[in-house]
Amino acid sequence: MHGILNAFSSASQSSERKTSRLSGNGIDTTKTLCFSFDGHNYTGHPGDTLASALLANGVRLVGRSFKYHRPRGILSAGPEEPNALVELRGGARREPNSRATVTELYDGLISTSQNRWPNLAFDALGINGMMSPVFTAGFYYKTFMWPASFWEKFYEPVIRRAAGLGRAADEADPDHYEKNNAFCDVLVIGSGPAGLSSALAAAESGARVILCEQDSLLGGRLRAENIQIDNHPGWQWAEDIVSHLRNMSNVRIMTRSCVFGRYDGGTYGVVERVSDHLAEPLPGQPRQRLWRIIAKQGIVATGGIERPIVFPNNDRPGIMLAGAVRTYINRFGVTPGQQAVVYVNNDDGLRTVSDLLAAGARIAAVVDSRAQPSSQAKTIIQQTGAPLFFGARIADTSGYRGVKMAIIRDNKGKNHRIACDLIAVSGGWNPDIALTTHDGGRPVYNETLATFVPALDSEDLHVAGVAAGTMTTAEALREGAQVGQRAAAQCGFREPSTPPVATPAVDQDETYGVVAQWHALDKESSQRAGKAFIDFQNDVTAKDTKLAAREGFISVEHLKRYTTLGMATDQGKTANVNALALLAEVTQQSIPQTGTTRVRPPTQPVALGALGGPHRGKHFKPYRLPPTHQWAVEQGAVFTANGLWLRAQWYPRSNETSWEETVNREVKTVRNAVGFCDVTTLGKIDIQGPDAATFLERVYVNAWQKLPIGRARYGLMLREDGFAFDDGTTARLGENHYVMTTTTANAGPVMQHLEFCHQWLWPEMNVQFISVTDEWAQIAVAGPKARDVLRQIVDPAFDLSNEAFGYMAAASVTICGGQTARLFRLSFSGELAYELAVPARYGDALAKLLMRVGQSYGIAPYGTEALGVMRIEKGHPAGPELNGQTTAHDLGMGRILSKKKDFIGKTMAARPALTDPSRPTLVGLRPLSPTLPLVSGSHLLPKGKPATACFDQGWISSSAWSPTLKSWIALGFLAHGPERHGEIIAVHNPLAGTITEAEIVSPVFVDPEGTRLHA
Amino acid sequence: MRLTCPHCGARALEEFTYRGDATLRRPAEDAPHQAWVDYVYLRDDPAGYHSELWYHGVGCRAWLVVIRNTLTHQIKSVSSAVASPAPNKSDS
Amino acid sequence: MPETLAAHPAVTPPLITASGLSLTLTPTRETISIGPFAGCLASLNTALGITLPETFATTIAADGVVYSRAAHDQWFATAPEGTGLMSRLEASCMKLAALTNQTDSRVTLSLKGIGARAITSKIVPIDLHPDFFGPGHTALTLAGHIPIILTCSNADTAYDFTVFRSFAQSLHHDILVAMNGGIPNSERV
Amino acid sequence: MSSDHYSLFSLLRESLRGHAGWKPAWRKASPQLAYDVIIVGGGGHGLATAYYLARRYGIQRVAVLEKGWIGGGNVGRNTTIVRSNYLLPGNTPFYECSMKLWEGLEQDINYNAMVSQRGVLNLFHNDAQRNAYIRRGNAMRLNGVDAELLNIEAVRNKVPFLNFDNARFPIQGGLLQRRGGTVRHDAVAWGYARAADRLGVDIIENCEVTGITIQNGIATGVETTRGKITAGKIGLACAGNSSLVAAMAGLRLPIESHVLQAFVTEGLKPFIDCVTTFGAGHFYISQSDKGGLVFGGDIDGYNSYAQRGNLPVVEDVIEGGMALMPRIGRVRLLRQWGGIMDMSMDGSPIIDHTSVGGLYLNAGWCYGGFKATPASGLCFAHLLARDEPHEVARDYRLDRFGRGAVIDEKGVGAQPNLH
Repeated sequence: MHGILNAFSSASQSSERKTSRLSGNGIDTTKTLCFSFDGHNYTGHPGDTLASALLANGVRLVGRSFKYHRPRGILSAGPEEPNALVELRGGARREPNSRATVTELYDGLISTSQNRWPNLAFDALGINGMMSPVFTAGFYYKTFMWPASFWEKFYEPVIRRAAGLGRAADEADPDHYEKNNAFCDVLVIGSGPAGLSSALAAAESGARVILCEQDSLLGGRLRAENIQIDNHPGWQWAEDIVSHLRNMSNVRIMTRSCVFGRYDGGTYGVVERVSDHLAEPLPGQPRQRLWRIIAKQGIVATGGIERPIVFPNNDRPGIMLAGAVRTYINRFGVTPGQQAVVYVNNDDGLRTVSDLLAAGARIAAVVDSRAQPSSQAKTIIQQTGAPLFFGARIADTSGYRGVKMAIIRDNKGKNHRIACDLIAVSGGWNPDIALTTHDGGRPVYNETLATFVPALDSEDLHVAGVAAGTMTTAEALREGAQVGQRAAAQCGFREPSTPPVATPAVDQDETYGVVAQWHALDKESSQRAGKAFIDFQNDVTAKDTKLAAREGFISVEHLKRYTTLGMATDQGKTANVNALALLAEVTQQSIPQTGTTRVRPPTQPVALGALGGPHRGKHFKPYRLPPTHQWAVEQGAVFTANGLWLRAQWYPRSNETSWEETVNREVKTVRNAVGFCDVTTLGKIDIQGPDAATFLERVYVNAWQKLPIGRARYGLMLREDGFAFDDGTTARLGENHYVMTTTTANAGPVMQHLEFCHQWLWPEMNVQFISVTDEWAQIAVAGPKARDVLRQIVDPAFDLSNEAFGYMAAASVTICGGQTARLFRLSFSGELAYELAVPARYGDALAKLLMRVGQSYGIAPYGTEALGVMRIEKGHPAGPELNGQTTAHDLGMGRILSKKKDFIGKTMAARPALTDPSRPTLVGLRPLSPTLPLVSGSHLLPKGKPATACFDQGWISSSAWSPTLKSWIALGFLAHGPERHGEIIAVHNPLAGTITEAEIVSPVFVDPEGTRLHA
Repeated sequence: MRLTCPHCGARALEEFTYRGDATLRRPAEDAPHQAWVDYVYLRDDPAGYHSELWYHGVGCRAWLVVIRNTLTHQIKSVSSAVASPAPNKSDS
Repeated sequence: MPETLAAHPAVTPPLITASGLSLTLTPTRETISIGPFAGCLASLNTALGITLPETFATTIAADGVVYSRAAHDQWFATAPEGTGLMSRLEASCMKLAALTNQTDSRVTLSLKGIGARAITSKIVPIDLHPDFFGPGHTALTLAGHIPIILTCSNADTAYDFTVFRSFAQSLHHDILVAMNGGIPNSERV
Repeated sequence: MSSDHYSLFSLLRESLRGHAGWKPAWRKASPQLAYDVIIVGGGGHGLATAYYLARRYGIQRVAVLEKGWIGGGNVGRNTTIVRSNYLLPGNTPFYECSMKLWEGLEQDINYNAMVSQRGVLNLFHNDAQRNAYIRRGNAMRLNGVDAELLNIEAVRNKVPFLNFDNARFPIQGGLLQRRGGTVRHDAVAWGYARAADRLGVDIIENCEVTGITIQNGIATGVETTRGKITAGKIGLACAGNSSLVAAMAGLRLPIESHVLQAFVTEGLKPFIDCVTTFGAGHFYISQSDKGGLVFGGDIDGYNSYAQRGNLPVVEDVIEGGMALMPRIGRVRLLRQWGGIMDMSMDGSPIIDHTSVGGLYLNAGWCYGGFKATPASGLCFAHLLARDEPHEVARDYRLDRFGRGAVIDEKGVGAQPNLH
């Protein structure tokens, strides 16, 4: 047991020891890079990962575990790393939980250990290790319940502070991300022997191939192993193939590109680390790029992930996966230890012995759990003379900040204490099959290989190499070529008559010969035995598994969730299969009976920035700019977002001190003189065809057959469920020609609705639709002087008089001496008003012209706020009233529902709950004290009743200060509203703590007779 | 998921808008109330092949009838709604 | 009498370069949508003297008018401004199809230069390989979040983005960002 | 001696003896021939129903039949949020009932489900949204539910790192329910299971219902992969599989099954204290006690039983996240998953008897079933025990669609993928 005392006693010792650098096939020792870890400066070389560089500098202690804060080193050499997580960079670019094993070294790299306090060597929360008898799996479900209020105040803050790993950056991510789309016939994922040979075979067949490699270098395990292909080192063979592929025009090779997910329709999510290997991206360059690759066929050649073996104190720095040890030696030229114990249950792990010796390390012992030494084992031992324990296991280890000793229990049960600074462990390999299961596919257990292999039932996905359970290089090369050809053939590319390249020869015998050994624990582990970790990062031990099983959490999903096994940043890549095996043992089932948990994307953690992409900040969504936008900017307008549109909200003048003042002035201008407003954003749909009128009858509630040419009419649409959907005016321009307007918000949905009605419900109707929203710059000119202003613009041949062009008239006109335009006599403000439409490019000029010719009439532009005030003054429903929950009756328009025809929503609008007379119905409200605001969202309760829901009779939908009436006014919905005009009601706004008395009035506050409208 | 629009070719999901069950038929105006309630509200919601309406809104603006497996997301067919005869539930 | 109205560009600046590519606002062409009425397609083809393309590719008529498919049941005819396209179409096929002026509805941004395909691929989710999307091919699709009509004017090096006028400035920004992001290493240009 | 009552004392005692004394959280029961009530579905709602039947209504011959492992549906794959910030009269009292049950849950069932009332903040970005939230907040207050309207300064103080200054849709303020928060989702299933088990309920896993026996219009039992079981009453609490199980009784439901994806990042030191929802994009987020950012957005929008979704929605949700919280750009997504949502046609649930005698339905929870778990269990238990709706679930009737008495919070109509 190691606790706080141990931590103190060894705090002063330094375990750092710089090793001399060997040559490695992936590094360039002619150049030196500087970097720092926890404030100490070190050097490394191009091609190094942070992990290899730390190891080369003798740094073994790199992190602390999640729960017990145990000292941890580097376990792996790849993305599966559970322990060596650091905070990378700093400031706004701080990247928590970065795996040192896949972090490419660059000059000036800054890294910091995390989840420790005050520092890595001495971590006060190491005390959690002493508390471990209490802190078992799921202990928190059993306590912290009393008193109830203490959870948020005390227990939870303590737990939250102790939990978590690294710290997210405090500022906005300064880097740019972009997205990209790519298409291919065959996507090959992984560039080890199987991936390269399948890419080559598919490409030679003529298929369009994309080869994706997560690593910065291609070659996969060929760079990690000391292996010869065709008389060349494997990595050189790989480079030759890559050069060949690069010369083929049908091949795209992507490095630093992780395929993180497989989605429907051959869609693969890929993240490319464009500039993570630099201190910061070049100007304009993205940090990362999200690729959406659409592939007809996918080949998973992702290799495997080596398993640790579960033994007591198997988590100390210096205990590494055997394959990782070989990677550090062969690729990076780093020997992770000088005195090694190699602990295996298979022949593959024994390669480590020769590689370590070649790198100058001493082999303190070889521990092979298999009962009999394999021929491979015998050969290696003969060649190396290393002491071999067969049928043995590691019973314990010691060394707080780094392993110092292995206690080996031989096949007779005798313990041997072997000093060492490195334990290389191989419990066998698990095919990396995540991508084969994202579509819900479940892998199958293979007894011979003692692991899960893909069970593919897919026409567009293939697996090759270790990922398929093919454990030798020669077989992987052969299988890769076959699969590559098959995938190309599925895309219609015939197999070449001769194999594209002769299957390369692997110049050594490879055997695997794994015999499962999941753990090295005693049957009845004593209380005092050291912790045997299954999931390193989340500190899940063999004991936790047993406890969970004892408490009934024997379904594998329950085990995972109860113990948090496999839920850390590595998603249990090195833990899950061992855990299943232990659970199977505890529950006395077979491993297949125990089942597996579902693997989910992403295969590796992906930065949110990359998934979010380039649309950030002010460019989160596109802008739609009305034709007068630039002009409004020049006028100093204040803008508001209306869906995607940016609209002028008001046009302040320099002498105005508040927006209210501006809006009041704009309203008064319209009511007393003339104003104009860009209303282009309203949807406009051109409707033509012999059945156009009949079609309008079906989609609107009211009648359309008799609308004369040159006239417009208000129309209300329902959804098929009988509730109001949208409204607007539609004008008849010709015999079979109409132009419909919609609300700004519903322009798209209405178009979709019309297309639905036409294409699906009534395809027999002869009618055509097209949007003309963007075609016309449409400007409302409103106010008593509107006609006077228009007379300055509209060509004189057109008679603008009230008699000739009355309310709701529509016409094609010319303006400015022949410019085509459309004129509608429509009014949202209630004043004499027109909407003048010109081709969009002239909108800007029209605004300028209106200002000039209108100057003598006192013209001014007005924004959406004044527009809103005036429509409330006139009682016109808008978005807050047409909120999808109201009926025609609620809106006071029950009488326009035609009884003579079928229309969308007619039948369902007649249901009892929609025709209930007590439904809240549109009313107007005026406060008894005119200056007391009526707040939208307030509820309406009878005067004098308590503020409880049972007296709630309605609510305010829109409200405004009316400069015309010099009073606050509001529209709202009130039960039996139309019958209650004159009644005083209480307007409750409990959020603001106010109750205001208001009179129920007609919703039309201004000019109820419509005199001004018809002027 | 990708849909092969009969007009535009294979396109990504974000170009389309979903509507739902394509086996429903709008009742006559005078059909029994329950027929209307069924049409607007009740669904078979099968686990397996589902005939459904999609709108290629940013493409050709065609409404499409897609037969798709709700368990696997596999697409069996995509056809133009205008050209589609009333889909027969039994063959989907 | 007031002066003639001046046209205002939908996008500024009208020409910009980055990463060796150019993005240009192209001159407006008169654009008329043609929506054939039920059963009129054959007569319409006769009246126009062409076959309206069934695929998304442009067809150029003898008089230089360019026809392209614009929806499942609509086509665009375009011609240089001032050539009276609408009048000509009204004369030949007013009874056969809905004709709607779309000239000001959209503008076209032209991306040109080595690597134009690579840049376009960043924002357009369709396969732009010249075997599938060569010169004259069009597609109604998305550029990022914005609906566009994409036309290939030269394989690999020139693409036209036709976009609703109100979206044009946003699209311009998005294309420029893609240009500034450079050409991915894995591209062959 | 075994430890069955959970407490700090029992935990310490067990820690001294290797935790040998803990009993299984629930028995691995085998089906008996007959029960008073069978609940089909061992998710949160089914287990809660069984618990309240036994605890509050004295009906203990109850079986919960689960085709897989309990808590494997939406209670085990949600974003853990609880709140009662509803607008419509049919909903607010029900969800407030649920909130009150959450507040006493752990002591009630003797299980720490980590009910954390850290607050739920809904942001608004324009006047129309603000007004809609004022209306909602006031409806909550009139129903006795806590609600506060925060202006932009108050939001800044509470969540200072949001994108206030460079936003496409600037934040104007928010509606805060302080009593809202999160609950450790799996623990809800396990806690109810354990408590129900101790009251005699049989929780039967790996027991899939394959048929519903109906005689003369009355449901009398179920056929399962573990044999026939007869029952006085049968309650369906099958969430995403409701349509399929109801079809066994010949019923069509006003439900479509859709996929909703959710997401979690790597663990981080705490920085997000309250649940926050973006009003201008599909994104809401909280941070778990373990440190992961748990977030979600909109449903994919098509019928699916596949329990997985697609990339466009992933991108859409995270794009929203980046727009709201640009500091999370370098935080990594760890895992995404998908669950089946029983999307009802008005976005509100159904707790009612069906047209088949003895067969009761609890369904249509859309993507909001987790927060409803306690009240759903209580109200379903009430209905099963008393044959009349609980007072807070009176509006959750099946016939509301025919009558037009829909409870449509979003106002989008009979279009489940829009709710």
